[in-house]
Amino acid sequence: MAKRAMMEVVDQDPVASLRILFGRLLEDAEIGAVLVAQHLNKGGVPMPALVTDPERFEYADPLAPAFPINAAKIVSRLSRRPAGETVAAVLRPCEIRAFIELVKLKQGNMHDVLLLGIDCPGAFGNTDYARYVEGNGSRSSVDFLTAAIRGKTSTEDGLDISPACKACEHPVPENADVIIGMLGVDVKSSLFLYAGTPRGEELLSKLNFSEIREPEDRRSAVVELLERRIAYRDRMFEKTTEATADLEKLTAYLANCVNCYNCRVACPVCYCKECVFLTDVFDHEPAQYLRWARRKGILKMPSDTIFYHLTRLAHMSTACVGCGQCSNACPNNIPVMELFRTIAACTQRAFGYEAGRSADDEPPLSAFREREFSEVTGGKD
Amino acid sequence: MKYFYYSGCSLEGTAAEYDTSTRAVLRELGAELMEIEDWSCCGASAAESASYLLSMVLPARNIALASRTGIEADFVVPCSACYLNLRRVGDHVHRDEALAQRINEVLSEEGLTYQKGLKTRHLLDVLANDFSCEDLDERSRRKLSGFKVAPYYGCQCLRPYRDFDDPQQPASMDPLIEALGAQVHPWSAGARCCGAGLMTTKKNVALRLVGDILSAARGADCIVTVCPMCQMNLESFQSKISRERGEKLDISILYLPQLLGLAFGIRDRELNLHMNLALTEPFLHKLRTITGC
Amino acid sequence: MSTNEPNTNASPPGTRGADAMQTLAGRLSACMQCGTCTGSCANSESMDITPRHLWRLVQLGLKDCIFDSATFWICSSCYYCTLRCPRGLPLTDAMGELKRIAVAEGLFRDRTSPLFYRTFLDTVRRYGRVREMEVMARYFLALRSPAVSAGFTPLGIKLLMKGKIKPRIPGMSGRGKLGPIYDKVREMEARS
Amino acid sequence: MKEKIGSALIVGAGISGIRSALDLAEMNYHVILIDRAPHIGGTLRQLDRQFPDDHCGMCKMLPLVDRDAASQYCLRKGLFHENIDIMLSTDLVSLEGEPGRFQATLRFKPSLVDPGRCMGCGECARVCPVEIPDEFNAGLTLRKAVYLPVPHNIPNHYVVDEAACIRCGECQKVCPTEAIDLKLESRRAFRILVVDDELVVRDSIKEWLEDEGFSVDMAESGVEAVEKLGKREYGLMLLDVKMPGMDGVQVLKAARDMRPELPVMMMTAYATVETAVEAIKMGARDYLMKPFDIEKLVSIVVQYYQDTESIPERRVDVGAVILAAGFESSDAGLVKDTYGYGQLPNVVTSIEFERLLSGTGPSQGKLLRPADGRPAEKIAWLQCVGSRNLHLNADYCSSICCMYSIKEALLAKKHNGGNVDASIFYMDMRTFGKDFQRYRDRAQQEHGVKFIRSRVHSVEPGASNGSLSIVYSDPAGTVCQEEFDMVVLATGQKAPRGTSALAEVAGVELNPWGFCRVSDFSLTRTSRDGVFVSGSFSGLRDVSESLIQAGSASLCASALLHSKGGELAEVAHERYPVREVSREMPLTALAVCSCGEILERAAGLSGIVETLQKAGLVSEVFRFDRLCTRSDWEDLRKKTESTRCNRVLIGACLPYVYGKKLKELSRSAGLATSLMDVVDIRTPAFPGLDGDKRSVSRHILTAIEMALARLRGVDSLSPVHTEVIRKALVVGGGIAGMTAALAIADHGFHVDLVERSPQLGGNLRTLHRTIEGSSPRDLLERTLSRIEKHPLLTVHMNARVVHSQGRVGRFLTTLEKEDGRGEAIEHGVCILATGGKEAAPRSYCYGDSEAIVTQHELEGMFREGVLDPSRLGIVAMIQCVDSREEGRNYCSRVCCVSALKNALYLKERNPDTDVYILYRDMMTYGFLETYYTQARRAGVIFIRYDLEDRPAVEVIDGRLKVSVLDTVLGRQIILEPGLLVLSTGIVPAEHVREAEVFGLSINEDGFLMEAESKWRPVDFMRQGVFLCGLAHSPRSITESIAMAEAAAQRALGLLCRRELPIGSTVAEVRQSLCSLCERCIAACPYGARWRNEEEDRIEVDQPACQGCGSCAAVCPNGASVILGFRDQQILAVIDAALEQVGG
Repeated sequence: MAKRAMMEVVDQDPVASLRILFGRLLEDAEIGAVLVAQHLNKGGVPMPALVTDPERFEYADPLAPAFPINAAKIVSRLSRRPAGETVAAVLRPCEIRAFIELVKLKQGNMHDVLLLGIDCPGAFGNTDYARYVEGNGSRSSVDFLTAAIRGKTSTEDGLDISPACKACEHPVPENADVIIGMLGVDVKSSLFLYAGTPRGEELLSKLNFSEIREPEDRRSAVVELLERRIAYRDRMFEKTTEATADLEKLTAYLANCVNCYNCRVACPVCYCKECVFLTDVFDHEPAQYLRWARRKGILKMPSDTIFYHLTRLAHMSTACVGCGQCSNACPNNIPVMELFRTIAACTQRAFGYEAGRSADDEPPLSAFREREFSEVTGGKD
Repeated sequence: MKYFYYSGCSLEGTAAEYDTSTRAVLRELGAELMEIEDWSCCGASAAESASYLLSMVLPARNIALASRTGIEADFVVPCSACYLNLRRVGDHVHRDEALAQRINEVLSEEGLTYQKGLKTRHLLDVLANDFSCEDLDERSRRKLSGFKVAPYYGCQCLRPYRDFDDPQQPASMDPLIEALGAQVHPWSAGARCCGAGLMTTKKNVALRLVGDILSAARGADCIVTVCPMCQMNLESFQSKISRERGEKLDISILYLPQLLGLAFGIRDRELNLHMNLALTEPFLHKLRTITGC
Repeated sequence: MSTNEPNTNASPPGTRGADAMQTLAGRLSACMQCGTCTGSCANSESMDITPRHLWRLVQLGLKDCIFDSATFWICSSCYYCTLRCPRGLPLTDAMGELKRIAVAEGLFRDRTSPLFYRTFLDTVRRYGRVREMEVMARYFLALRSPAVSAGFTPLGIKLLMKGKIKPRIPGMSGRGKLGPIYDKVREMEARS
Repeated sequence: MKEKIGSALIVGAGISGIRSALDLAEMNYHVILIDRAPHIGGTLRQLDRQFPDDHCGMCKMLPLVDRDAASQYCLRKGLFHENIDIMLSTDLVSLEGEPGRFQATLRFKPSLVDPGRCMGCGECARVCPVEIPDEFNAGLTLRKAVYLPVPHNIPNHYVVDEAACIRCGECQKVCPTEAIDLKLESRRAFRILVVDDELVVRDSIKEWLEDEGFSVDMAESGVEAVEKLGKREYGLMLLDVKMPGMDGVQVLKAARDMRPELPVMMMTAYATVETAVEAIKMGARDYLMKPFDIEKLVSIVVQYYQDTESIPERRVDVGAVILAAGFESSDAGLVKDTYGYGQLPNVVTSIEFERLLSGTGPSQGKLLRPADGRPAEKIAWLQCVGSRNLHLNADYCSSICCMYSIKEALLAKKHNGGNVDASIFYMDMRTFGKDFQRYRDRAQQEHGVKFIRSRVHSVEPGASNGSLSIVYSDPAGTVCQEEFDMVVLATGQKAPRGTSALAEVAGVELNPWGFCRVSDFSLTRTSRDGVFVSGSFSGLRDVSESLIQAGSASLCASALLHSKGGELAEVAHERYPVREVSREMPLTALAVCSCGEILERAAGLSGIVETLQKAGLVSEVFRFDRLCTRSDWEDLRKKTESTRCNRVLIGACLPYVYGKKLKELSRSAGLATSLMDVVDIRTPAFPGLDGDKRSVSRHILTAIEMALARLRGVDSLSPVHTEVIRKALVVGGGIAGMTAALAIADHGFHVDLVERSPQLGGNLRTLHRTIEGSSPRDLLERTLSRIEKHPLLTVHMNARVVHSQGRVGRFLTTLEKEDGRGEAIEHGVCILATGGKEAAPRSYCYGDSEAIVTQHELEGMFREGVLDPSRLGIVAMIQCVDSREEGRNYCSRVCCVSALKNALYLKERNPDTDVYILYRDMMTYGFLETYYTQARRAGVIFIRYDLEDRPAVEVIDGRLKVSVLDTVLGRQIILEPGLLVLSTGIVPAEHVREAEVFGLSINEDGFLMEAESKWRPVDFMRQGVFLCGLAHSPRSITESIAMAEAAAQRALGLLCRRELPIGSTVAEVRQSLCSLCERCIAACPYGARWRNEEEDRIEVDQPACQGCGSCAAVCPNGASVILGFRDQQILAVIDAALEQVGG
């Protein structure tokens, strides 16, 4: 049994090497299908695709600095009920963490999914990725990767990974079954694979990898990256807190919102079948709008914007994994991710909870504790 | 009011001033005291260690002597130890019928018969309950205003029999002291033990107890007592204790009737204050300003 | 029952005949060793074993240990323990009982107290009343300990000067009048 | 109104009384609940937190079925139930008649404040010049002479403390509703004769009493007194015992002849107390000790005055009576001399300490020393104050003090930055209840509470200012001195004042300690048929034990009512026709009460009403001057009968008062109660709130608008009812199971009783006799013969439950019989009485010698007569074998008593047998303490051992040697007993299977876990399933029986209904929104939700749902909805609160 393994990289191309690995999963490891990002039109954004034919990994590119969708929702759809076969899903850490949240909400199941997590150096926003690829067709995923794992994510033409990635303190998918490690590794010669669970261990054995020790530089590379990201994150928290300090500021912060609800659609953990904001609850009487308007003399339309965001914060901030898809999806560039992460940091701390950490943690509010929030109750429980 | 008066041995000897002052004060209050012909020692604490029966017979003999007179009156006993011994006979006989027979078998040697019925009372009980504060007030020729008096009860007039006062927080002396115009020293040592007979047999033990009491009395002008044993223990070793403790603990110790007598204006021939072993100069000075001599 | 010191002559209550110790144990059997007596006792610091310990020994019938101790001699009969015992046990009387047993059976190490009591009672027998001077003199004589009597000398002098000690014989008519009573008591106690 | 079949009287409205009342009310009996105090709640009104969770939770007692019949708010604040009439300040003065047909006379002590008029505005208290210590805060704070007895009550009326009142009349002047009448004339008419030979005494008493408004005559001698008695009528005579000439006793004799009804109060000095006591036997009412405490004297005189006033009496017919008169804390003053209570302000009683910790207490929950307000950082608890004390006729244990002291110590530790040092001085730590031992261990090991085994004899002032010094002797005999900031006296129980009078009235016997005596094998049957006892009136007990006993009492009462009434009161749930309005536009009728002129003046009420009408928010308006009067109410009733509106909102004062009235209105108007509401418009206009007319008016307008918004959005659909299968299943055929089965069957319902073994009886078969001397065998035979004969009982022997489905009211359970055959049983409720048994010893050489036996085995030997007690020599018993230490860390509660019982039996048979009991803490709680005393007196020798030095047992050549360290002597004691008896305790039966079948939890010791240890001791979280007996925790036969009765009572509360009504506030699932995340299932504290796998949806068990709203809070999808609290409705209410029409 192997817990840690080194995979040789062929032709100095880790992407190509991974494609071979995915093929072997289907052939040698009793995996029914592999879910992995693929370029469907050449040069376009890679999208998750479910592959069952070992020959069809030719455009698979899980290392591309693109993140058009958080695939947690897709994995949940694949695992809500038993499918009869195991699916291996190649995911970024934030996707895995979001999936774990969904599992807790009974929206998915870990049994029939094998999670392959990749070390994540970050990704561009949708528009930036398009510019990155278009600007210079020769730029490959491998070029970005080799620079990024050395700490350089920005390009000479001023592109950089998204703020969500810059503030992400989970670049390593510790809770995957198998982790594909690149930090602290020379990715042009080898990739470091290690098992996070007994199932992962089993898989590595099936693939006949042999046990090695952890690459020497890995730990320090991770620590260094984390330091940078946490510093960025804390600056972001500070800035956002200031920018949303009162209701007036918050209103200004969200002023550009058009109630398109894209952020909610893009959010991997927003799992309601039907959003309450689409129901009759917000179907107000015309006279009601006028009464509201009269109270302050002015009423933003469409109304209920702040209420919408606050409701989402109330419902989902404890499950927020900070993937940044909300900001990615916003047509008006509202820093939604910054707001969510800032609030989520508070709410998750309040419950001693970390979204996506483990499927065994009980989500806040579902466990009734008699003593909590003594700072709110004034110590009287 | 008539009482059988049982003075006990101490009042014939070392506590003569207690005897004379008691007689004088009760006379002033209009009480008549009847002597018990041929009375004998109550046995003190010694009889108990020799023989239970003897410890019952000795006090019972005195009660038998009194009941022989056919007069019905209460016993008044100034000495707490005597009081307890006499009081106990009635209690034990009450609980054990056979005991009365055994006692009488012994007493028949002298032709005496012990009978239940006569009530044994401590002098303090009589002073506090048979006379009203108005009586005391009326008889007081001068007020002892300005005097702070620490009432010391000791043990055996309070315990184990709760005849007239609370056994741990006694207060029966308070109205008497106040009726004389004096002030009660607030302390909690009034019912503590002075060491009693241990002063003879285990002196160091007793000295510690006395020291604590004297120390608690600081701020008072005098301590009043209602028992010769307490009086002796409190007054006799003040300088020794002061030396050992390194603090000045001398204080005047008076018998309660002596204090009453001072207010009543009873002459010193009967109060015999000169017999007290502990009378401090400041106390005497204060006394002179009141009596005017 | 035995202790790990095999020399004890104690036997468990209930197996012996009418014995004073056993009667006493019976009177104290309701004791639950709460320790109120010890806490209340003005003299417990001067005792070699505490009252609570003493009553436990009585319950268990460990007579040797009891009379090895001077605890009951140090009792000054203030009756606090009796008053406060939550079980209402006659503890002060029990101290007296122990003194009595000690005297009767000669079970004492320190003879000062028994001697004093004996001297006292002799005086009573002789005169009917107590002559303090004589009690003291005879007591110190019997004690043969000049150190102790010296401790009392200043007091004696003080008392003399105050006229409190008189050579007068106490006023009972007829010397030794209580003799028959003493004898009768002794006779009756020997009988039972 | 429904017809009430059968009615019960409950005396005492503490928690036991409330529990019994609710039990009977839930079965639809009519209940009259009286209390002599002006409030309900008894002692618990002062206690914020209970062990073991250090919380309150009293509301968990509120009905779970037919919730709408009762109030739904904090039970410490008040209680309302449509079947309960609560009468406060009321005494039972006579009880005549037969069981099932009693005539009770109740006397109501009128207050000078008319509760019908008082709205609790507090103006009177504001002007009252008197300040005296407040009983609610145990005297630690001050209150006025006109005051609220419990500050947090709902509704809350002021009362006048007549003893403290100086009759200045200020309150009467300012009362806006003219609710106060001080009745000064009637006081003046009360004439008192004071007889004393001492002028000073006469004069001062006269002065004090005249100050109180009474008329006083004086007599200086007995002769003069008699003369005066002949001439004039007196209300009271105060009489000195000792007077020259004709003394007090002689005067009393004369007075008894002349005026037998005249109350006489003796006055005495300490010395003549005996005479005074004699005088009481001759007819004097009481005596007062000189020197007088003025306050006490006055309050007693006022008491007499109130008694003789013309007091309204009411005669009621009741079928059964439950006495729940509670207890009284032992008077700490009795021990003031040693513990300094009353003199040293930092010495407090446990109740005072509870108040100190309370947020509504004197320091708002900060732990400060009463003397100087400095933080109390070092606190000592002294146990057994007033208990286990023969001097106070208290040869009993008060049962709860050990636990509450630990609780208080733990609570204290949370204060003052966690810097509190807590020491508990005790003799035996009596942790005999379920999980108590662990609670103690946690306190000691995790929280550092110090436990010192020593009884402290006195508390004295310490060296520094305000500190207290304690001298105690430690177990080793060393006398220690320690200083504390505060000392808490764990005061025990005492029979409440007036107990003997109540017992006389009710015709019940008292036990030697003045508590109610109960019959053999019952905690609740008194010496008078039809009169039952509940709660601490028969001895102090903690909350859960009180509730169990209360359940047992109500079961007994209900059995009696049932047997007399022929049929169990049946809830024909009110099904009066109501209008179907769900398709109508919401139209609201508003009824406003202007409280005379006040609201018009203070807020311009008509303006408010106009505004609302203009805005179209109300369709019809009814105005009233005083809606609290019967005539105005009738008027409203008539108006609502003919209104076209489909909502009614009442604007008035005291909305809580309207619960019952709204039902009445609902019936006559044909509108569902949920379509009606009451809003408080009176409070904003209370004097002293300093609002100007504009702001008062705005307050009222907002309040009405919010209520209107809520009413508009109300769901008018009536919920579905579930039909009940009116049969019970009882699992376990021991005494608990048999008792429960019989209790239910006696009420006319069929019961299936399932027993695993081939015979009924359980542990009863192995017991010889109880410590009280009764025979378990007789009990068994009696019970078996009743079971055999009962037509409604089916017994399934050699059977086990293997499967169960369904929910409250409708279960289908499968039994597996001996031969493997299955049988399905339908039932509406289930009681688990799966029992327990004596644990098999694992230590002390058990099995190595025939002379080592367990207590049970010893009893067996007695029963078989195979043991000759005359030849035993020495018998040793070891307590706590394998228990009260990890592995089995609980007290089995019965072993100490068994040991005492067997030891006493041995001593009785042969006094020469030496019996040694080796123990850790003697758990002789309650009146069992007296057997401990008896055993000590009988010469049983008790040797305490510590876990670190446990006894050693050896078997050498067949002979036993037991060595143990005597902790007092500090030396080893060696015994060579002929018989060694091990007290091994009780272990639960193997009931994992049963727990699984019914979806129940098991605690770490294997006992079944109740819904809530304190407030729902016989319920499970799973509704409709109950537990009793050893399956819950170790207990005695009698306690098991009581618990079985309590469980049967809970089950009958369901069975007595044909269908289960559902509360108007209940959860629903909007399936179209539900994402099936199941967070609501985890969040539901009542287990009322489950996932229907077949239809893939979340279901709500509506009869079990309590409408708490946890599911709605946790559901992010908005799919969980609480009826009456829909999103839209709440948003509309919020809007109404924030904006105003025209504002």
